[in-house]
Amino acid sequence: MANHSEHDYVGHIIPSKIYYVIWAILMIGTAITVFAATLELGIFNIVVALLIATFKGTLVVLFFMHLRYSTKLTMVTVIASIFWLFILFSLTMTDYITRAWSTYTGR
Amino acid sequence: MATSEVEIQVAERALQHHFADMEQQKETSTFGMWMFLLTEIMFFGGLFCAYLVYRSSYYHAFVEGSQKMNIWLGATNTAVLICSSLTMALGVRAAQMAKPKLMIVLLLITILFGLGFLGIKAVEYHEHWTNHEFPGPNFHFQTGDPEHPASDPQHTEIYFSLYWAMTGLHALHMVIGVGLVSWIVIVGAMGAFTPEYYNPVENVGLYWHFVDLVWIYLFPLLYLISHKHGG
Amino acid sequence: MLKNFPLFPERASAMAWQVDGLYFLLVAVSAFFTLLIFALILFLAIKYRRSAHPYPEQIEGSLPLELAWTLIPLGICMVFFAWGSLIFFQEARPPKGAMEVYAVAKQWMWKFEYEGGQRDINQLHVPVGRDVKMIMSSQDVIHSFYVPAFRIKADVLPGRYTQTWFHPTKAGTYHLFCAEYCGTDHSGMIGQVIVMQPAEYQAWMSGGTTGSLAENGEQLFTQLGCATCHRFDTQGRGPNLIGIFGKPVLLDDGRTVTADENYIRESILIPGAKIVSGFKPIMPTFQGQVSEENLMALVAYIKSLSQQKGAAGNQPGASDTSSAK
Amino acid sequence: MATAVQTVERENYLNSNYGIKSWLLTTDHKRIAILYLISITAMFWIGGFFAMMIRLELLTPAGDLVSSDTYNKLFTMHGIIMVFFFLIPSVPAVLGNFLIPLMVGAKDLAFPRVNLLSWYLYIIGGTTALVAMITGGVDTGWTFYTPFSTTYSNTHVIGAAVGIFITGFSSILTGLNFIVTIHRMRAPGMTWRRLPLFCWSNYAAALIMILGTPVIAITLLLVAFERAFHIGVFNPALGGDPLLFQHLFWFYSHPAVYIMILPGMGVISEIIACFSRKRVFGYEFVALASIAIAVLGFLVWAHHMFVAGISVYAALVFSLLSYLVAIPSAVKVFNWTATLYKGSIRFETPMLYAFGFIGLFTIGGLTGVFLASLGLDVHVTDTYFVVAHFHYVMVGGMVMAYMAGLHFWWPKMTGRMYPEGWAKLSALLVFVGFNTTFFPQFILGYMGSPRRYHAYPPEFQVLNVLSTAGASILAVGYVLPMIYFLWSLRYGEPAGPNPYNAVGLEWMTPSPPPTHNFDETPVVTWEAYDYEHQPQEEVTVGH
Repeated sequence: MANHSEHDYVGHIIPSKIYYVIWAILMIGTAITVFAATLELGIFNIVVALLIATFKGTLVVLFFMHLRYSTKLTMVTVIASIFWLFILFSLTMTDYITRAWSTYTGR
Repeated sequence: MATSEVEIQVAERALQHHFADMEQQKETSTFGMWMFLLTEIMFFGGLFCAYLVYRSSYYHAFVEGSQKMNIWLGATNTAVLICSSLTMALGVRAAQMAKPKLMIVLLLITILFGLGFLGIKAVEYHEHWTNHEFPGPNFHFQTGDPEHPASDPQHTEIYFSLYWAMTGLHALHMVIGVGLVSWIVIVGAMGAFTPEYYNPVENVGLYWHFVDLVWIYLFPLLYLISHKHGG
Repeated sequence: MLKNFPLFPERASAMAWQVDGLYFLLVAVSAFFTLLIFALILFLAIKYRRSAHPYPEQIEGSLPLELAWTLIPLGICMVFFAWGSLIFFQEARPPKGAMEVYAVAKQWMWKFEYEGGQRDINQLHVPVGRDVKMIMSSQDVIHSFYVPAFRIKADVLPGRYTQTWFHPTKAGTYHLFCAEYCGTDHSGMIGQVIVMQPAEYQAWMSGGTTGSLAENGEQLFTQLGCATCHRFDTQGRGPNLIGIFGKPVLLDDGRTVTADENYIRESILIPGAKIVSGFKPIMPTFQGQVSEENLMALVAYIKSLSQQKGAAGNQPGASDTSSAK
Repeated sequence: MATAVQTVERENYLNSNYGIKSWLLTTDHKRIAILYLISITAMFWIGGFFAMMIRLELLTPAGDLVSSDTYNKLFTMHGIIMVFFFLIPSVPAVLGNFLIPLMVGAKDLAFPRVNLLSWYLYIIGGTTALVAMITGGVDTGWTFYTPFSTTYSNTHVIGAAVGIFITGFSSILTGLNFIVTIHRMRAPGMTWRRLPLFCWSNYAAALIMILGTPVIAITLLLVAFERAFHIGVFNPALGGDPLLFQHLFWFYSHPAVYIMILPGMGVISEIIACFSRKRVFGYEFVALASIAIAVLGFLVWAHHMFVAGISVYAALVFSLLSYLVAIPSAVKVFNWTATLYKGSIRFETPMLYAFGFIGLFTIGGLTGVFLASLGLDVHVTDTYFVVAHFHYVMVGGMVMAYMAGLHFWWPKMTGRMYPEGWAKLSALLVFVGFNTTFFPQFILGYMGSPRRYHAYPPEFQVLNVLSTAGASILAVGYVLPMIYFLWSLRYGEPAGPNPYNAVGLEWMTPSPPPTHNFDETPVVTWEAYDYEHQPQEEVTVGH
């Protein structure tokens, strides 16, 4: 968006250096993920793994997929996808998490 | 920007009748691709939801299943995909900069990485298949540690069902992706793309990165659940 | 059944009046709004018909009106939400001390087992004036236990227990329907709920049986070898089962679950799924070796172990504080 | 005046080319709409035939006309055909396809070839499902509940599931096309606040198509795999949870009812405005209500599962959210009614259908409130009450709106008027027949008659006979338009570009429109439904 003028239909060209830097970060991220999995962090194993994955995914979307340089509409599209995934996951889990509560507690 | 006459001709040919100008066409096509990816996310989302539900209910079974995964092959494949995404991104950049030969070379490397990924995946699949780790009547799960027999093979089978479904769907997307990139290479070699008209390259690139993105989540969720003890 | 042209099924449970009360109110409110809309359309359409009103007046809209017909229906809806939920929570929570009936559904019949060990097929006998709790499971597909006269319905699922309860208030014979489509003879999977006077019911119940459900469960408990590990002291290789029912259980991964019917069932069939903290996952699975009926007998027995404990706690002198901790 | 224009037959999308290839390979949205019209009409009659068989069987309490297996297949195939192959594509794929580009002032949808592809996917999916039905049928109910569908049914579940899977992609691509078109292809000056409400509501429905459909696609794929390979993701005998299937199924299939009803609401907005000659009352609220329905519609799915064994706390959450989704629908009904106020109302056929829609949809919506209420839902769910409720919304609402829209835009699509007298008669027959068919089912349901019953206790017979009698009237009401629409193609009065003197870009081009829709790209300088500046109609049409 920042450097995207209205009449410039030649897409924004990103310096190749940025691509190499992102690639390097992604590779390091993968190494960290594998390393972190060998640690014993209990429930935080999954938290760490997902945080790294989300960080990597964000980089891919922002730079490789040019989201950072895209229209607001595209950003809204991406946000919508995350939002609807969240609806699917969270409302399904409201059932599974609370199912065991119902029978004997609080009676 | 100086454009040669040939390029203008190509651009005019590329403009479909119902668009006012190239800008509208490009933005429309990119937005359409993002919409399609939104659909794809929900498509995988159903499987991720099933994964979430069963993993939260049958953690032990999922840990035991996950320990059958070959982390090194999985990590290698992650790296392969990330490399392929880099060459893909550079390929799109080459198309933007009117360097068709560079684009074709980069996309050919992308295809090689893609095939490499599928090859490694096939090795893994073969291993699981011979170990009776394909769900169904032939499924037979052993932890490989006589001290700790499988605690809940039934739900480990569900882990494997989801593993095969998720990675299988992902691999199918890879196959389609390789096909699409090959198509871009062929059409690109015939000189179809210019800095004004490279929407197909851009869109195939978006698709390729999306498939990479899915794997970035699949890898930790399926391979790295926990590696501390035998169940 | 009612003659002529009935608009409601019979009301034969304590819940029936509550549900019907909500229903009447909803019908009234719905009728009001439907008639309001119909009348408005009719009135406006005739008053402003083309021949009488050839030149329309443009009106943009009105924020107060929009707010009114957003907020007023919302308020009415919240009343129904609250009332409906109150009824639902009563329906979902069986009262303490209810008599228990176990039901197994299969294509296309209902099997009932009473605490005394009697069995019934497609007929459910219950006394007037007692709370009855149904504990139900299916052998094959999803069925649904539906008694219109009691205004209750609960799906019966394979692989787990679901429950519902009712308090019959009127003797008689009522429809029992399967309300979840279950294959070829779905519409034939019907039965009767026979509500009897208590004395009559006692007479019916005294029919010959081989022992109560819990006693059958106790025998199975020994036959299947459960007792070798689940000893009634602290020395067993498995947890002591006395007094566990309905209590929270700490698992080895730090979670806490309630030891309800579903937990006991799962522990028999998939012992490795939830391991009690401090024990090893050594119990073999009994999947495929115990029928639904026998599972229910085992569950009834394990429940009875807790009732004895509770009963002992009520006796003067015996302290129950240890289990309350 | 209208006839004068028509004396010289100018080139339009229908007569520009006559070859069969020019139809089967067309990328013109208007021709694709006609292809859809023909195919979904065929599906409607197949589904309608199944419905008549069901009603005939239910004339008597005993299961005497067909065997119980046949009956189970009948209601399953009625549901599958009507839901996936008629209701979901009806207004969007026919009217939406035809009108959205015209209404926004575009030459075509954003992706014309994708549009054609989605018709072919519909045909392939429909054929797959029909083949599965002809070669033996399906008996799982349109809901495909596991483990019955994955393990116990021995009918052609995989074929039907694959058919729906393929058609799902048709729906996704149509939705994608609509969204991109409405975002990117609007004519100069056609701002969001000037967009016809028909486009708004189709936009909202398209959102659901692209966000929900993939989930049911993957779910049905899993069901097919479970059957084929004996895998147990949803089968409790193998450790799976059948409720997960229901969650994933209803995550799509509840919002899907809004895919069906939202475009219908759009049709009604257009018609009410035109025949009251007024801007729709509270335009912004009606537009936003569509979006609100689309979003809230995703938050309520488990109200189909209140007695299915879900957590009571989850049921509480879903019940609350279900009430919320009722509000925007109510807002729409009130706004339509208010539009009539101080209008100048004409009772032509589309308007009669629109009145019918508002009335029946009101009843359908209010009985939805009964079902959202937890304590009451326990009693009436899975009974005829539910059957009546969703037929009031789907048939009383959606099919009424579809018929209204078909009449309203028939002159635009074909250039010919339908016979007004017959059309009014059929509107009346549909209204009377529909109520006679489905109102008794509310009572039947509260009496406790479960749905999907082949044989039923004798005390329910009176209401069932009434219902079947109503269904016969309804059938006549649907056969009539079929006949006079076909008749009108040849003998109908030429319509002229704007027979109703309506406002909207689609009325500013000849009927039938030329292949490129507009000779010049229109520039919009007026608000939607600008009837104030539209000349009075005495000038144009006289009957």
